Amino acid sequence: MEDFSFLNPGSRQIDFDNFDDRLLLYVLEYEPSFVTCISCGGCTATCSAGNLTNFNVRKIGLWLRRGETEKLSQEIEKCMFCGKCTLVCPRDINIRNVILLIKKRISELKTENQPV
Amino acid sequence: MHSKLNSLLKSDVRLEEGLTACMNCGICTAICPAAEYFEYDPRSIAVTVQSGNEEEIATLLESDTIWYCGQCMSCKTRCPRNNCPGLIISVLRKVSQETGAFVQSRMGRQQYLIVKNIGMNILNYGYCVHPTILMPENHPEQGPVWKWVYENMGEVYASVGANLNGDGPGAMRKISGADLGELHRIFKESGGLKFYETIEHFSKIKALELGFVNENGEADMEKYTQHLLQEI
Amino acid sequence: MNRFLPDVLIHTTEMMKNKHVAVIGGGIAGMEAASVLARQGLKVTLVEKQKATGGKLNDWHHLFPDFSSPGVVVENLDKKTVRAGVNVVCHTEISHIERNNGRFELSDQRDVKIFADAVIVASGFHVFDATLKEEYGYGLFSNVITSVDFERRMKKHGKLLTLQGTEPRRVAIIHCVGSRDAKVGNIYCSKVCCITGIKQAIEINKMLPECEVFCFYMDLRLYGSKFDSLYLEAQKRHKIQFIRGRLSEAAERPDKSLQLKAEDTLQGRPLRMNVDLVILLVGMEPALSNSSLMRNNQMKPDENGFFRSVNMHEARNVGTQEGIFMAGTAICPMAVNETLENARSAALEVMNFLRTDKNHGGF
Amino acid sequence: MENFIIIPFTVGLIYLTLVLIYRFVKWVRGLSKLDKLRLVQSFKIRRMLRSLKEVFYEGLLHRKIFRKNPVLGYMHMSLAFGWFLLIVLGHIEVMAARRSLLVPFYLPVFFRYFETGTTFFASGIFSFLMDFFLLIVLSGVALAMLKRFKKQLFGMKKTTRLKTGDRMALTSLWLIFPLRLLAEGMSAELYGNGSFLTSSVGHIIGSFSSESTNLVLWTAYSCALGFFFAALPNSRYMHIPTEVLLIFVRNAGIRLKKRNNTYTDIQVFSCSRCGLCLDNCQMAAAGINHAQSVYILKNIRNNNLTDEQLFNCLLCGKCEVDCPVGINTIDLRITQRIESTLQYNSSYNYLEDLPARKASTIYFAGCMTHLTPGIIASMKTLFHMAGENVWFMDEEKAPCCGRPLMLAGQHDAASKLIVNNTRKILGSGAKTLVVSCPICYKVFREDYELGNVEVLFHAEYISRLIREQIILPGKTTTRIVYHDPCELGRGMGMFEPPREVLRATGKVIPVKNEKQMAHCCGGSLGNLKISQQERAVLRNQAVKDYQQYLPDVLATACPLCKKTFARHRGIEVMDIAEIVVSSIRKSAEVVPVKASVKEEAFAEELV
Repeated sequence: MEDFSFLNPGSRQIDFDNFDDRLLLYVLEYEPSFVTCISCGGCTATCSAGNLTNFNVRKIGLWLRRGETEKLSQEIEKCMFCGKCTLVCPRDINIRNVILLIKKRISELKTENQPV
Repeated sequence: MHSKLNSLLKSDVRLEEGLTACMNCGICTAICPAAEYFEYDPRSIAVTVQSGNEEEIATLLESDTIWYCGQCMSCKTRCPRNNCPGLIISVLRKVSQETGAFVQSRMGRQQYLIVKNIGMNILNYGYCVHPTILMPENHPEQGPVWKWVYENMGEVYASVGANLNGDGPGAMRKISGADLGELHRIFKESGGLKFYETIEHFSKIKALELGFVNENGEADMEKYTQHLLQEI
Repeated sequence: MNRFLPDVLIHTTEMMKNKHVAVIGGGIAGMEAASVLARQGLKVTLVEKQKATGGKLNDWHHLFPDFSSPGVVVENLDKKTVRAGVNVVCHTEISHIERNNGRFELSDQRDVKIFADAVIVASGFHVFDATLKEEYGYGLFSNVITSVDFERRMKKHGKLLTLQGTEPRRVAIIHCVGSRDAKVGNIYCSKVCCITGIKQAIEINKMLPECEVFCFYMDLRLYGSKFDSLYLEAQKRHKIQFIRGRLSEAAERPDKSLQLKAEDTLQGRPLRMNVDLVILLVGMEPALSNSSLMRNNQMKPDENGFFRSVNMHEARNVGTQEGIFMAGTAICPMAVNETLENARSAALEVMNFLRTDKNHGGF
Repeated sequence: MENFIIIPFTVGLIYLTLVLIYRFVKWVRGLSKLDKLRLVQSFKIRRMLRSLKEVFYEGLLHRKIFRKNPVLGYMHMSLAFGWFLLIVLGHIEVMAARRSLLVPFYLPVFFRYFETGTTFFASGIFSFLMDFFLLIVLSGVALAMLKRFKKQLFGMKKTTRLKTGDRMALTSLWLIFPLRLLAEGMSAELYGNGSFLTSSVGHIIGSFSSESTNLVLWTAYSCALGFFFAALPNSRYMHIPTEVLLIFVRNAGIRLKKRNNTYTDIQVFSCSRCGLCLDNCQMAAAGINHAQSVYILKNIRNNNLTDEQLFNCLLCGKCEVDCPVGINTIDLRITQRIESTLQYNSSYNYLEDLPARKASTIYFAGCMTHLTPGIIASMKTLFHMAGENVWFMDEEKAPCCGRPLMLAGQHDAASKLIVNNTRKILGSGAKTLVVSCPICYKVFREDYELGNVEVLFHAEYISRLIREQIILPGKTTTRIVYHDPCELGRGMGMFEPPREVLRATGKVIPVKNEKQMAHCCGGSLGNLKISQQERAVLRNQAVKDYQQYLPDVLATACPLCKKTFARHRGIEVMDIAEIVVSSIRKSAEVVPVKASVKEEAFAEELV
């Protein structure tokens, strides 16, 4: 098709067919309990960091599952690791370990000079 | 909860039509063409209006978000609860215009441009959009081809059988003075002109606020318009 | 004849008329099963630990989804049991079932003995103890109550007030308390809480039109007929607000109102709200007496602690011990109408069993 | 003379000496300047004597192991102390025989081979003693062999798995003394220089006696020794020399740092892999058998530690209690976690806006306590009764204390929180900081620099209130079992104040597993890998143990322990603060002593 240079902001749809699942697969391998999340938001509501800033644990999990790694790698720095999320999770997900694994993998990807 | 903005919204019959009971299924966002490209989510707009949270509604009225809707009404066809976010947005827009909240957002301020262009086109030419006023430099979204169309307007329209600016019948024909006068009276009676005035009124206040003042101490709407064009 | 009584299409033989069935639990499941069996000519003893039959329904104010009176249901069932000639024994809690030569011997702490050819366990359920969710403050904060407390208060006083005696202006109803929560060990859904919450929300709105009511849910599980239309009505007519997000904790403020923290998961933002009253929709747990009933025989619990059926599709009422059947919420959480249906099907299973039981000369 | 038999022994010994010198010098040089200074300053007679005493008690007699299990203690003692005495006495014997203080280094080892039947002063007594100590060492060897196959006899449920290097060293070690016995027996038969043991053995094997057999046996003995010395640096027996160094270095006041240094190496090499830590570790009950301290130490040494192991530990500290070498397993593991998570980013700019408020006392509930509002309510009641002007620092906006980050190794991140909280605390002008969570307590005490602010655990605070009769709890007959939280008990050594408080309210039942040996509830924040199901196993085990004592209530002083035990449902769990408050309510007279004046002000403050 001829390029008419129309303004196109680009689709913001979640593209399920092409998403970056490197982090997700890594987390699932070492913390399989993550698979049972039902996005109830209990973690976010109780979160000490979320109480102080717009940090959202549930969204961290959601972004992980959708491969939105870039957003995630910045947001996750706000976590204070207090463990309340793990204590309220109705699905017994080891959320602290999920966070630790994400941090670990991100730092590994960074040192391997791979885009995060 | 029952306060000003809520009652303003509720006084519009379209809200009753557009919002029965939303259960957050998200099908409206899924079908919405605008949601694919913009930070725009008809579901969350419907939820905000349903919650009746005055503060959040006020934020909504002052935001860009309500101006992304293309009023295609696809949402109406899909909603399992017979809601129509498109109509909710119409009401929000109207309240935003009436209360002057629209000048607080970039997209909202463009209402002034629309009144000045499309609005006045109707009264002056009898057409919403008339090819002669769509200057290529103002409409980059039309692509480079538009410049060529604009410059060869006579030939292009003649070749498709239109009667551009001509007397007698045919598409794009010149509308007679009597018809325009009638259109003007309709606008006056129906409140359309008043509506234009309201938008102009709040836009002038905003122009003053932004420091666009002419030598008489009045709002310099020329500069404001230039500002709006740059904002796009 | 009561027009609600179903006709069970089983031919009752003279032989069967000598059979004796014991039904443990005088709640609605037990009453219904007992009356159906007795009406077919069997000898039936219904054993209830409380002073009267009716079970938990005696405490309920209104039933969902039609706001009908549980009292009427209990009254009708009482009439049916009396008319059918069921032998009702109250103040007796069976703690022991033993099987000897194909017959059952039921006994309680005081050595009351009942002999039976078949047993129906209709021991019902146990209401989740909300103090186990300490972060919700039940038992700690005066204006945190459970859905059961709500029913009792409404039945007793007909109105809903805070502990300070004022009308609440804002009420939060919390779904899934003690259900779908691995932290209290209950991973199953109690099934009736969602609709109970909606029913109670509507009742509050009817009573106190100015009061805002918020339901905090994870999923809305409105499986029953007319349940979803009640949900629609709650939104449309009663302006009940539904917030998708699980309550994480409640804190009591000096004025005894409560500050709630949840995430509005649809907006993706933390949400903080002050309410005057919190209602916890407590789930159903296996009855406490289950374990003692299971101890002396082959009855086994399922993965949630309720009585295990030999087949959850085709023989839901049939227990793992031959001759012992279950009815109602002893099997799993269920609503009133389901419980009654389930009780009737239990009665049918018992009659089938007694008819074909070779040990007893059945055919 | 066939002098060549000393060659394997000599070569092994020289190699070992060189390796030891190299390593010791490297380790000492690797210490920080300050630590080196500490070491130099520790060269004082009294300190040296103290260290030598410790070497004697722990390195030779193995006193700690004795206390744990006498048979195991005897095994270690007979090997170490017996061998030590053989060496010392051997030297004296040779000195007596040669009438000289200077004797060739190899001679005491091969004395019976070279000294064929000469008599000297007290030679009979010497040979008797040498035989006696050889017998003791041999009994130790026999027990060690038995332990490999029947560990239960030694009170051990588990024993460590061996690596090739260890296996070689172990085999040669086991061979040394039986070979010595045979060689000395043969020499005794040939030259008559033995005593009761060697002579008897000589008689038994007398039919094979010949000069050449003798030579072969002594060569084999020398080889076993040489082989053992050569294998030692790369086996767990490196712990023998390293432990001596560790004792001196530790007594010089040198401690583990947040980052790896050579003191870490000294600790790692001091581990004898005796496996005592395995028995104390509760995680085996949950089927976690790869992450115990002994394996961590081994893997640090072999440079193959995985995060899966490193983070699968409750950090409860029970392994540290019984470590015969006194290795700081917990600090060591945290150091490794710090090393492992160095690259992780954190950013807490959002904390800076939090306000501080003027108050004389601060209450910091901590994140976990927000999920146990019963504790908060009780603390508020107590503050109210004490009439304190309290700032509830984390009531609305709750920054974390930083300890959970530290437990996860993210030390830099934790420091950011600490800096921020410190500013708020000092900004309030408070004199006292009260905490009700042991996790917070530990970090406030150990890692914050709060100047004159006194950090009190709520147990201390409450017991002070009771002593000053500001609150008057009513004593009941309630049977209370107190569960020591790990971070408070083993972590901070606080065992008495909570018990003191509880004694004022009811009957505290002593239990077998308490104080240093208290269970972990299983809920620890130290472990990032353990699943909830595995945690439940640990919790149930602890509750089952406590239930034997038929308590009316299980008391604890940690919100996390409370939350964890409450999930069990089979036992009533209360925090000490709740118990005290409920006992006051039960007792007839409720006397809010100083409260009346400040009551309203306080109520406002808590808003």
